[in-house]
Amino acid sequence: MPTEAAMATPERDPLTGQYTTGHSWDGIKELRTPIPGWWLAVWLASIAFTLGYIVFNPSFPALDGTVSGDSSRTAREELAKAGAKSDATKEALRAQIAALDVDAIAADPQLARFAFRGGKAAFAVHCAGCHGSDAGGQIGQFPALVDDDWLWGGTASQIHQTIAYGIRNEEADSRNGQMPAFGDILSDREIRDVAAYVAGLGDAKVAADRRAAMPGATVFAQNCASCHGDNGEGNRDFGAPRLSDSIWLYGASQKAIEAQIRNPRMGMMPAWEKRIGADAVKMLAIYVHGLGGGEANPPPPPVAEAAIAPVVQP
Amino acid sequence: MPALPSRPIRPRPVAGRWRHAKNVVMAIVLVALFVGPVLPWARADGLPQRALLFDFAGGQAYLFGAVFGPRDLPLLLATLISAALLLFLTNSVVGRIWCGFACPQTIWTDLYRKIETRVQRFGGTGLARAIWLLVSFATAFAMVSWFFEGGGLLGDPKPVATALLLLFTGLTYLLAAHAQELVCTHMCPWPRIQAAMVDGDTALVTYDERRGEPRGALKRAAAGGAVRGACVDCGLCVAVCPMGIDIRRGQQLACIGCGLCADACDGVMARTKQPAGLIRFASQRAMEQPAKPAPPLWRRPRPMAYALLIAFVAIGTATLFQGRGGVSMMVEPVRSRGYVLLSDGSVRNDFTLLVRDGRAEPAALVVRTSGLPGATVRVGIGGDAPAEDGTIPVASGDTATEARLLITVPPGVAAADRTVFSLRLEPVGGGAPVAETESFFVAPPAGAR
Amino acid sequence: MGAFNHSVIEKSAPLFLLLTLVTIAIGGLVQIIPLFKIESTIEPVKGMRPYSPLELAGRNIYIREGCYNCHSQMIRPFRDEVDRYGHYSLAAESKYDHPFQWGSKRTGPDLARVGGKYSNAWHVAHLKNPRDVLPGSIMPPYGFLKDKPLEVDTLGDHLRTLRTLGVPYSAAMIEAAAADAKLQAQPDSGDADALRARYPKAPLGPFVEKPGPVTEMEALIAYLQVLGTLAEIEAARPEDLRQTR
Amino acid sequence: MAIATLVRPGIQPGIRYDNGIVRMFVIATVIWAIGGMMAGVFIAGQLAFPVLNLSEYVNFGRFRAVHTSSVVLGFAGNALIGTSLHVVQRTCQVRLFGGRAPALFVFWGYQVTVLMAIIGYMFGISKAMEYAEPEWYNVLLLVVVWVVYFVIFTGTIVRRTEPHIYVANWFYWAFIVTVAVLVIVNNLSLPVSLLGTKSYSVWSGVQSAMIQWWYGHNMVGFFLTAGFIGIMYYFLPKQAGRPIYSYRLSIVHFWALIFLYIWAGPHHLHYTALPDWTQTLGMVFSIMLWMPSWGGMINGIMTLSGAWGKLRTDPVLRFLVVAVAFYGMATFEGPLMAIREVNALSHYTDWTVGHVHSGALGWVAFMAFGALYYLVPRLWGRPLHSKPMVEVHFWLATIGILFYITAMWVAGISQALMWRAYDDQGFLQYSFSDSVVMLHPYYVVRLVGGLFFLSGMLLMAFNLYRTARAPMVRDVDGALAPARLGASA
Repeated sequence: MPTEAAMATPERDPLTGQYTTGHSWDGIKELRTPIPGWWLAVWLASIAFTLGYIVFNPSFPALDGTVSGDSSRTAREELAKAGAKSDATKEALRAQIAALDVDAIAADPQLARFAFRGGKAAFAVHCAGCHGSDAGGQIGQFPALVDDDWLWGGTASQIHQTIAYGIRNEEADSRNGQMPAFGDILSDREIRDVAAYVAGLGDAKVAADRRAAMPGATVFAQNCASCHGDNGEGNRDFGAPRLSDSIWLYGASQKAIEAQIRNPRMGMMPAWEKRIGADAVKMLAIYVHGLGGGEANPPPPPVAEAAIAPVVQP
Repeated sequence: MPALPSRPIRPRPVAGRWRHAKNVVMAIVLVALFVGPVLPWARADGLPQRALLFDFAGGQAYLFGAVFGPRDLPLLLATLISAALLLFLTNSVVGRIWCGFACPQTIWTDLYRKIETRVQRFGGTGLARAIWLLVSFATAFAMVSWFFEGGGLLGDPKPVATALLLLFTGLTYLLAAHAQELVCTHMCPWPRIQAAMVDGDTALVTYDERRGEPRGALKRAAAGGAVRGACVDCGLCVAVCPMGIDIRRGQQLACIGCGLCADACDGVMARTKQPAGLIRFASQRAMEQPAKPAPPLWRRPRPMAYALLIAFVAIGTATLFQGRGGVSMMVEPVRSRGYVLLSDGSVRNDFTLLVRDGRAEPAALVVRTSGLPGATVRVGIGGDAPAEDGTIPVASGDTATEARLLITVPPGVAAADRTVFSLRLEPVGGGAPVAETESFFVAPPAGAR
Repeated sequence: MGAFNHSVIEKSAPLFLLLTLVTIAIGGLVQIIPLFKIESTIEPVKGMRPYSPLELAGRNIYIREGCYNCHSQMIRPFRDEVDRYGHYSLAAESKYDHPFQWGSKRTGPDLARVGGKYSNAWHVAHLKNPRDVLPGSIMPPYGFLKDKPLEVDTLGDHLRTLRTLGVPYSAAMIEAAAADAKLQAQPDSGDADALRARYPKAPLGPFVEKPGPVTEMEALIAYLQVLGTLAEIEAARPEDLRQTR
Repeated sequence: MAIATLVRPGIQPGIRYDNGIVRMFVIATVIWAIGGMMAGVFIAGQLAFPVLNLSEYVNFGRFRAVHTSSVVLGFAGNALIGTSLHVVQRTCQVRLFGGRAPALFVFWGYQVTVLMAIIGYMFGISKAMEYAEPEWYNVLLLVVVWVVYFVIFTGTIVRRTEPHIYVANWFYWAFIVTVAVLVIVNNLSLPVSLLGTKSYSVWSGVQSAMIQWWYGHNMVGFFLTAGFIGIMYYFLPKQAGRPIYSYRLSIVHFWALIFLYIWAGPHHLHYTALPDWTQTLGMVFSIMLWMPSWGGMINGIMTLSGAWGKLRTDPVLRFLVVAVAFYGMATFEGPLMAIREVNALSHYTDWTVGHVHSGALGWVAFMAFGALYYLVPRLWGRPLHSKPMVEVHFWLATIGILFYITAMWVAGISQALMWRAYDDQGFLQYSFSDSVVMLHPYYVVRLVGGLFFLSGMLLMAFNLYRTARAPMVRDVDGALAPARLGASA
């Protein structure tokens, strides 16, 4: 057997002046060039950086769950700190919202814009569960808030009132209004008749005189008109829906209307002000009002700020 | 003799046309670096009053009269691709002149060596180091100033900017005062790619071996009467080389193609009354076939292909950004809401409207539709209820005005499930539309209530 | 120096192999094993439960279609992500995910808390043709899921497999798996309260307009609608959300 | 044994290397490259033009894994196995251990594994773990194949006649061993039934994430890096005709690389629900990995330093040197992106995609192309059909990479800026779909880049095909190439 020394015959590379290791693999040789100093220096620097970094940041774990480094320097802790900081910048606008009432907020474009965005965020958290994240409601369950049909009033302050104190709950300021179950009061036939009459109320194809001649007309005048109005225009004081429009929360079919007359379903809403605070409710009111169906506020808004005139197409 | 030079390399100063060219480029780069951040430009209140600012944190770039935002980054893409192709192009024609003349690493190393040479007679290395550090700091300050107002020190310094200032100071010092040519030989990947992009037709700094060899001192040759090449073996080409190589050994990894050895050699040739150009930019083909006149360097398929690609990218970008000067709009249906049934039976669709006004003087606009008879259009800005009087005030630059667009059609008009319609933006006072787009209107299925 | 010593290693194949194995083993062992041992790795948050059979089936469709290629399920603790997607994701929320679906690329938005964000009808329309709902979307259409009946009979086996791996499914859950899947899609067809008792907060159907035999589309929507809705993060104490002590 | 053969270039007289199996892997490499890159161009097209999602079987969601598996396992894997079997024979001066049968098993077993996997994806059979999508039965087959491969390689090394193991083999060996460990641990799963395809991973949640990225990152680290460094350490000095620059650097950077790489996985999980201590380790080890990675680049580049003039005329060397340059760039960008603050910006965006492709196209593919251009003329014993065609391939490929990487980089920055942009009132400025719409031009440019790269690669395939079909001369070892494979290739 040849010895190691015999096999390793270092040669000198004429180009670099370095010696080879003396081995050759399929003709490939290796030089004994020293490791570049800068390479080693940068590598050691990166190791030094590491040692410094892991002292200040959570790194190696012990089995009891503690880690070396400062565990408050975690992403979650940083977010909590940053969150507090960014809130401070919004404080001024928030203070104004706290100080003003809804109509005043709506009249100030900058404030209204801020409230709208804030209300949108609050809506996603507190309201979307029932009214849907798009405020589109759910047929047969919860009213849509994007349309122009308002059971309790559609101005910003009316909406604010509804959100703040809720509907049919124990609060003193709650919106209230009850419809009797007419299944105990009217006969089946009367219910059928009045339902047919109600279904025709919003139908433009049914002429007024023909409607007046319907058998349900009398039943309606005697039992329903006191709350829903002579022509079914509704009454927002009691949350009595308008029956002459196209929007039917609990269904527009004869069957659905009969069911509603016989044993009415009536929505409930919690009072939100004490749950989420007055500011959030104001912002929610601005948001809901701005969704597209909101009705004009009592004081006419200042002219020439944002928004646009209705442009009717030819 | 080992090929690797001993460090640090202290190249001897040299005069000549390539040296002159290097000085000019250095001056341009330095002036651009330091003057760029202080060029004033009048802008609206609250905006930087500077001609050039790349506000990375704010996501905006200010270039004289123009403001660019994230949506304009295709411009950056086109710039990057064109720059790289231009580099490819110059590379295929004359080799690594980027490395030799324009690369900041070369320029700053050159500058630091100039400083070292100049101050040697005053205080030696100590003084040189102090000045280097000062220059490093100034360089870093200027660099940071391109991205942050105040360069990380002045005004309202951000911690990031200050950290970058320190980092760049240190890096500049390390790279230009210490690492110097090692960056090019060991660290930078770009020279490999550049080196791989040359071919037999590329004009590189080359020693004319046929003419130069056998080299030897003038005197000895004259005495001996032997056949002698043009090279007098004075070693000046090696002494002036910033990379410490001997160009007479042929193509080498370290050569950055700066031409200083050609300058040195031309000087010697002039003194020895021989024709210049023993070391010169020349292609392999020209060296091997000196008799045959070489065609112009660029008249080859590859440079032409690169030029063509650059033109293609430029035209493509111009087309893409043709509308940038005008108004652009984007309309998106509000996500989870198909349609809204209103109490009178009419149907409303809600959209998000984004308007960007790139005109010099943005003016209020009105939204109009066609394809939806009787449609009513309402626009709400931000949180305002979309029912008030006014127009769409459009912000300039990249800031898009986001509006809520509510379109209502009377009962029975939009019978189909989907109606395609077009939207136009027109000046409030009337006039030709400035932007147009299409969307679709969703209505309840026929008969549904 | 080192070079000399190294010749010992490079001349011995077994030694070289052994040293290589040891060298590559250290990092993984130090990083992986403590994750199983340290309790604070997974926050003690209430509300997490195994997926209902229908949700699990939907998750398997999510996996099959490669949704992870474009959608993450991991909200990072940044202001913008929390504003856009909701509370940052917790380790606890994926503890029953075999395997995790955190993703690595957002060609589409994060889905960690997409549950309840859109209506079922929106999901149907969006899956059928994303560009009907979002004109700029580049998502592929998944209308074919609507025509594919869901394989419900084997769901019990799936639950049993997961129970072997430590997911707390009870024998009753495994027994009722197929029935539960149908029930969740059509809650009117049986005792939905019992389903909700087994799987609290399970999103109930109908997920499509006219439910018939359960389809893959319905399963996928059930899965999407439950994503991120289970953990009661608001109720958690701040110290519970800390992973490091 | 003759001392002379060990110090003299060339091989021991009388050794007949098993070239047939290498030839088969070379052919497979080219075929998988075609398939995999076509798939890549196709899915790039889908992202630019969603109408290309033609049916459920080729939807982006399913087809993306077809692309990644066929380029990583198919193209790169075959290149690795093929070159390793070529290199280990020559640097150990022995024939392959075990003879022809096990090698053939590895070849066909491997092709079937990968093919079965990608067909499975199209039918929805996937574990949905990135780069580990194949289901349990597929993994079982892969593991068996891999063990046989390991035995062949190890056996060959054990039987070597050169006392020292060559540095290329260190890297190949570490690649084979580590990939086996990674694949087995990450793919542990329980099938629902032995007759069905579906299985559930043993790991769940945060542990599943950690193990997956420990696997995923080290598939990059050992499959696409260590293995390809092995390729570099043989083909680069062979083609340049120069000795390796520094034996000492080889030692240090080898051990540092394989030790440090393993730790870097958690940098794929920055700011996730993975505990912060793990993320910290992932970040700092990535930074410490920078120099060991560059050790390979320096050794490669400086090895070429004496052969620089050849770059003008040798297109094969060009591929090798640019590969090393891209390796340097990618391994600088990698540690940079592993820094948490940078990662906050880059993660989830196309920047990552660009980074991966600067490694995959620039380093892996270029290195493989260089090796193929080196191998085919020698294995088939015929001169390369056309050098100008190699030139054109090189130019097409570089332009392709340029378009691809710049587009993805700018796209990634744009996404990150738009996602985190707030308006003056502190609300998010852009919706997510804004950021999707914005991507379109970048995706088109990326598609163009991909087409450039693919067309260059097709040119290579044609060139190699014509080479193999040309009249026969002698192969590199002086032996006549077998006519059968040569003719059928």
